[in-house]
Amino acid sequence: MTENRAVTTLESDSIDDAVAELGDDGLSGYNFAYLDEHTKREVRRAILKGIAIPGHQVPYASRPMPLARGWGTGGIQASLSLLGPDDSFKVIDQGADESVNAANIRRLADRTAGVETTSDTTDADVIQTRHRIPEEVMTDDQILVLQVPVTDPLRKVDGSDAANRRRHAHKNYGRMWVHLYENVVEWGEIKIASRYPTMVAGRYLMDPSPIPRWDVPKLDDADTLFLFAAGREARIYAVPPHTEVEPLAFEDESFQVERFPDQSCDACGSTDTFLTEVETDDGRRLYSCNDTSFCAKRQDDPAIPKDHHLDASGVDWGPGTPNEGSETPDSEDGVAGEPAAESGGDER
Amino acid sequence: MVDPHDRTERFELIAACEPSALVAHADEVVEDTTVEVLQVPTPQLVMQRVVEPVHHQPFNLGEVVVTAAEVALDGEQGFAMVPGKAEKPALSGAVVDAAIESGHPAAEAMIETLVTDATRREQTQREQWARRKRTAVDFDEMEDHT
Amino acid sequence: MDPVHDTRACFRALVDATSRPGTIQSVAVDPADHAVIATLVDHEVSLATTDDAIAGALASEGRLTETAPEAADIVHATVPTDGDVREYDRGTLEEPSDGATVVYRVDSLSEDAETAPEHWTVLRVSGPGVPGERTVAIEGFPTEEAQALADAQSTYPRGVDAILTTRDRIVALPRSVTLEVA
Amino acid sequence: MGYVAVTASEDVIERAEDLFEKQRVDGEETQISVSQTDEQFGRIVGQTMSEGGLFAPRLAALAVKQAQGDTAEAGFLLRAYRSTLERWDESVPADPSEMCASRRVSPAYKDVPGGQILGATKDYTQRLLDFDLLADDGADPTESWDLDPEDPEQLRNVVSVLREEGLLHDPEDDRGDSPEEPVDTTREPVTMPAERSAVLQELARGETGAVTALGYSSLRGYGQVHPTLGEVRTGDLPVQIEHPYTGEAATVAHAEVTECEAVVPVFAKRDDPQFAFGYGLCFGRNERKAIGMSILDAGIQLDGEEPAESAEFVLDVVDGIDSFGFIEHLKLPHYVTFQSTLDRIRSIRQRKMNSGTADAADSEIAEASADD
Repeated sequence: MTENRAVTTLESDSIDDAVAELGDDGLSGYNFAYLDEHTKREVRRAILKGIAIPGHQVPYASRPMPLARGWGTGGIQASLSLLGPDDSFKVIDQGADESVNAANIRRLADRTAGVETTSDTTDADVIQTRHRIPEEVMTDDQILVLQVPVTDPLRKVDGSDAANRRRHAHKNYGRMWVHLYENVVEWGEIKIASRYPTMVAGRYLMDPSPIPRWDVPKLDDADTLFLFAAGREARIYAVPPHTEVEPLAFEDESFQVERFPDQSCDACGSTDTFLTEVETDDGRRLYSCNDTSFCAKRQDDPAIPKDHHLDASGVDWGPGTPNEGSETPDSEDGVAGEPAAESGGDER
Repeated sequence: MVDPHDRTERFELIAACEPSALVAHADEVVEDTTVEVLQVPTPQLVMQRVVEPVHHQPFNLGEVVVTAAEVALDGEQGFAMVPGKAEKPALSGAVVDAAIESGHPAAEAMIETLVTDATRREQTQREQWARRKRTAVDFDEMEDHT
Repeated sequence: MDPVHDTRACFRALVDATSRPGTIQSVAVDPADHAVIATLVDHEVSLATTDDAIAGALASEGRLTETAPEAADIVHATVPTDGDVREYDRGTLEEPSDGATVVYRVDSLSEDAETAPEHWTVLRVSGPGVPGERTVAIEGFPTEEAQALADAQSTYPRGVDAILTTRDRIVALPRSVTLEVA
Repeated sequence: MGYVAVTASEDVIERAEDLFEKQRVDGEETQISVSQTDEQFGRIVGQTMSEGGLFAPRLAALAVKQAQGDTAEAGFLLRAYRSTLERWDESVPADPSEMCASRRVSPAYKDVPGGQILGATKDYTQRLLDFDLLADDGADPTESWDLDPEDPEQLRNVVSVLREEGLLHDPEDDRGDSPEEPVDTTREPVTMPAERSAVLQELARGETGAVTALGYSSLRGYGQVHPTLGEVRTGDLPVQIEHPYTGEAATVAHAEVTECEAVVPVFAKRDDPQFAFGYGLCFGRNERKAIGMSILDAGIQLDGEEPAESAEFVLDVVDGIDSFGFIEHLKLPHYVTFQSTLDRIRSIRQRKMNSGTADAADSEIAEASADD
């Protein structure tokens, strides 16, 4: 298939010069945003079908990338098919912009698409993330791309994708319910930590990727579009805005988020953000905000709410956001169909 | 015997020819003749398809890197494709293909090179095969030794 | 149409439209149906169209695989399908994403149903991507066609996804939504 | 337990990359050249090409040099490079028996037409370290052979012999002339049940160790396939395209490949026991991979219970780039998910404490954390 007939008459009088004259060879001749247009079409078609069938895992021909499989190749293919020259791109891993792999992904996007990068959630058009949803509320002109290691929630109960595809086809999720029930019988509560199975738009059971349970309520009835992209397992799926996303739970054993009783961020004092434990050199264990960019804002202004950038008031993003000043986070809202039970596990 | 005037055979001779010989000939042509480049030499992929002998099932074995180029010389088109990432040999091959097709003054020397190159390769192949035949074995003979 | 940047911009409009069914998004190219088809189609998917211009453009780049509408991945409906949309490929229960995308060319689109002229079709849209309900008024999209489309989307997750286009504007009606002819 | 967020901006990871490069250039010896790698490490270059799914000897040699000999990394470099190239077209479908054979042995037929040609092999030697190589580079031991050069013969494939004897069920629709379009797993997602063309392509680009181990598992007792090999062959397969001007098939290159057929007795049909066949073909000189492929192809066709006979299990684990990438991704920070797991374990432990069975808590904790 010879390309379109752009004819150039050779100026140089030797083959060496001619090849140089005809344009650089090798790496410097990158396509815009690295992917050739054919691959972008493949990813884009899958994204659109994913949005049209919320929660359904759409297969696509995932392209090998200069990034190892399992390190965000799905996410980067989705981001690079979205990003335009005037978009601003934020990349976080474990909630941190400065994390190694986030730096590597930003470098690839910058080198091949010349995209402006930012660490401010409220300033980004596209955010690629691994294992976290930002603390600040995302709006309807932003897109969150989540990296996905395991695409199917049923993988916990059956290794075979072929069998699981049939279960999804017929909305047959009995095995997952049995698994959760056995959890409760054996441990007294559901022991799933991250990748908590959620029902999307009442039809498809979905794996929200290894985000903590803390972030799962943010998916429900949000303003923003969530795209889940798996490179190695070659699937793309989506949660459109204003779509019901309900974590599986029983009436009496409601969905519990992580709790950090009597703890607050050592740096900014937050008690309403996801914290991780940090051990100092002198052996003290303390907690700090995981979303580093928001923590930086809280260090400047401890009272800044998560919806500071919106004109709407009242936060409906994520669990346990106290009204100003109150100490213990109140019960989690945003969990569809569940009476706001007293936040469990506090009797610790 | 090889026939460099047959377009397909010439393509095969150019594809297998010693790259430096191609570049040398093409340098001569580019010096004194206007050459239009229709397809810039770029590395591309050929997906090797194989029909396996058991069930005659075709399958895709894997891709082979080649470099293709196309030029025009006084209105006569030339096309070449060579193995690997080899922009200079590909462009040179296209020039040689067009030069021979259009009867460029340097065509005779080019044909000479293609023929001698082919003969050399054939000789190497025949020696290679003879060496391999020296390792043909009749298993009974093997059993006597062990 | 710039093959890289205009295509990308059109794709972003399709993402916004499909994420927020019933809203009108603009694309940088007129006619929008050509922009949408050029964004989505290559030799990996089959296209059914009677529009020689777009077919010729795609063929020249080796990106055209033409089939009949019933079997096509993407159907270009330059005129209403008189109910044929019910026969288009809806994908399978195991792979509903194989369902067709129908790109309609209509005369006008408006988000303001109240002031729409009498002969326009008004649709009420609800479901994923729609907080509460949205209404969209369409000229050149008879109520019978709207009903046929609703039928073609009634076997969720199997179904077709529709993109309505006019001049440089598009509206998406993915299979996930509920359509009601007002 | 300290889980400090690894903060590193671009320059830290660039310095780490430089350190990796320093490892390669350290040492007194002169740099090994790409040509030397290509000529003297043909097996590792061949393996890299077959696992990368890309035949480009010089580029594979460059990848091996850059990756300091790590074939998984080198294969990955080739695949990433491939992503930047457009495809010219599919080749003219090749018949593997057209390859110019450099070696062909048939365990099934002693007097196979064309003979048993050992070619260049160390199969029948004692594996003793050659200490001479410590000092000098060795010379061509075949220099003194007196040869009478002759035209290379095309060797008939043993399968055609078996077919003549009616021992190979003739494929009803002889797909030789109108092959339906094979799947291309580099361009279409693989969904189960996978077509055989997808299985063959994925095995051909599979990781050598994985294909060998899985094939061996069938021999070792975890499967019903213990084949006799029809033949094992290495050689140069002509790569042909359709010439854009003449439309005729024209050879642009030769790809070194290794081929193998496995013959498996099948007594399924009581009255007419026949043979089932597995096939293996891959780039480069890699006999254990080709043999492993043929065992897996046969096993998958027989669709038995063992892992090596399940297309889904095999295709899920055999790709080296997937397995190396995901197993090493565990090095990436996981402190958010781990925090979430701590939360669960503490909550369960607390619940057990409250219900007075504290000691049982410890054993259960091990089991609980196994889930994630």
